[in-house]
Amino acid sequence: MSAVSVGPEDFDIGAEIAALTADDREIGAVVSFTGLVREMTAAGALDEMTLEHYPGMTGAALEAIVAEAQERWPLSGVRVIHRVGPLAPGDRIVLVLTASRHREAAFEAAAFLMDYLKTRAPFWKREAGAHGAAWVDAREADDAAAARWGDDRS
Amino acid sequence: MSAVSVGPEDFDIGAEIAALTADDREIGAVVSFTGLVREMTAAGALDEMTLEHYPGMTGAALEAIVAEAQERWPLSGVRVIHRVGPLAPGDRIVLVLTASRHREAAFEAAAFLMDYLKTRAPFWKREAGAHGAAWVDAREADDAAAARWGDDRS
Amino acid sequence: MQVLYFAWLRERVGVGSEEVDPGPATTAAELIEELKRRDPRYSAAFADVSAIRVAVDQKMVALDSPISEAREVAFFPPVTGG
Amino acid sequence: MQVLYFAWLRERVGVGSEEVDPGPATTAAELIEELKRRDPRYSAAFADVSAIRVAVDQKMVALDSPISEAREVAFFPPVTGG
Repeated sequence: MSAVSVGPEDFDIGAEIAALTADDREIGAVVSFTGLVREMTAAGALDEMTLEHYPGMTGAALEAIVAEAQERWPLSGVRVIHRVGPLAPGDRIVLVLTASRHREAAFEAAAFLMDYLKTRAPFWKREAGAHGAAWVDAREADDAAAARWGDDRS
Repeated sequence: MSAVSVGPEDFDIGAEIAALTADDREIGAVVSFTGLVREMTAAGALDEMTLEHYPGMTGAALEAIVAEAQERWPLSGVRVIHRVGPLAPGDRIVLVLTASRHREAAFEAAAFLMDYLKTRAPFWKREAGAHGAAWVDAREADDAAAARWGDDRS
Repeated sequence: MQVLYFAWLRERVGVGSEEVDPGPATTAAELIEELKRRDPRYSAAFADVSAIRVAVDQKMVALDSPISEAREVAFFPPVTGG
Repeated sequence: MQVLYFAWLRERVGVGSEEVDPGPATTAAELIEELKRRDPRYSAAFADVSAIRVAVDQKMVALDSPISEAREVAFFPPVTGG
């Protein structure tokens, strides 16, 4: 199974963790990150969030981020799932899983994957509610979070 | 439901995450940490790991660690499950869940909970295999990990 | 070359992708200027170039990167996934 | 007072808990010395005091903490859960 999936389908966190850790008795630590659609935005209550992406590039961009995490930390397994299309408040958006012998690598790699995904993977969020619709602005905090890992972009 | 459970029973990560996030539309980030029994130890292959604990103290110690995490980060939910008794390679030992509006708080609080749990909660691991049985030594790396959050022990 | 637009850039340009002759433009930044000369839709879409990111052949690059050999150039706002 | 032992300390002492008269001991460290005087089992169990942690009334404290008011004193090696 590829480490990366992009599509409209929801995912099952428990099943994904089970698949990642099956048959490997040297995994001591598994970290999951799940991103969810929040209902309240700065503009008002959200009815729908739509995730647009760049289909020709998304898979390769996520694979590159995964490869970089695997280079930096001794990981037994990595899984990234990102949904696209229309989502409702409370819906799952993204799942990152990391497995390693010890917890430090699993925690750091999961945080790294999310920081890089937020700043390097071609997804865009559009929020719609009673107040109208708007594209979400990039957060400066996300750039700062990504920068802490050292920038290796050529 | 209490934030803390200690007992011999296994847990279902997906169900625990679902329970923690149900009916809260302001959660944007959920982090889980799962600790698993690794088969290979320094002494040889493991047949069984036994978790001993201090029943009169364990629950309160974990509740205190959870309370400290809630004081330090804006968390929408926290869950800690720790198993005791005999476990086999690949078995789940511990689950830590954190939920928050943004990922930084969820990641940091989960790492903090694990670091403090490893150094402040009264559990002891005993490993048994063909080579014999031995109590696991505390890792200096765990003390160092806990120290990075600042020591507030009086 | 094929030029793609995403998110609000796509909405302002009015199409998601189109075949474009880059003319004299040799970098992504020059292609933006060339498009702005051709039609006011692009002037509106690319009014604030600091808000524009570019990928050449599906790799994110700086705006001054060459496009002479490119088959596909994509323009979009800063990404907001995850 | 009730004195508890865990992990290898329990195995070396031979019991998980026992009622103990602390005698003249007023701190956890003094209680260890008192126990060592009473029986060689304790001398073996508490040979390396740097490897011993203590909880008084179910709170982890330093070895020089007072035990005069304590109902329950627990001795154990550094914890290894998680």
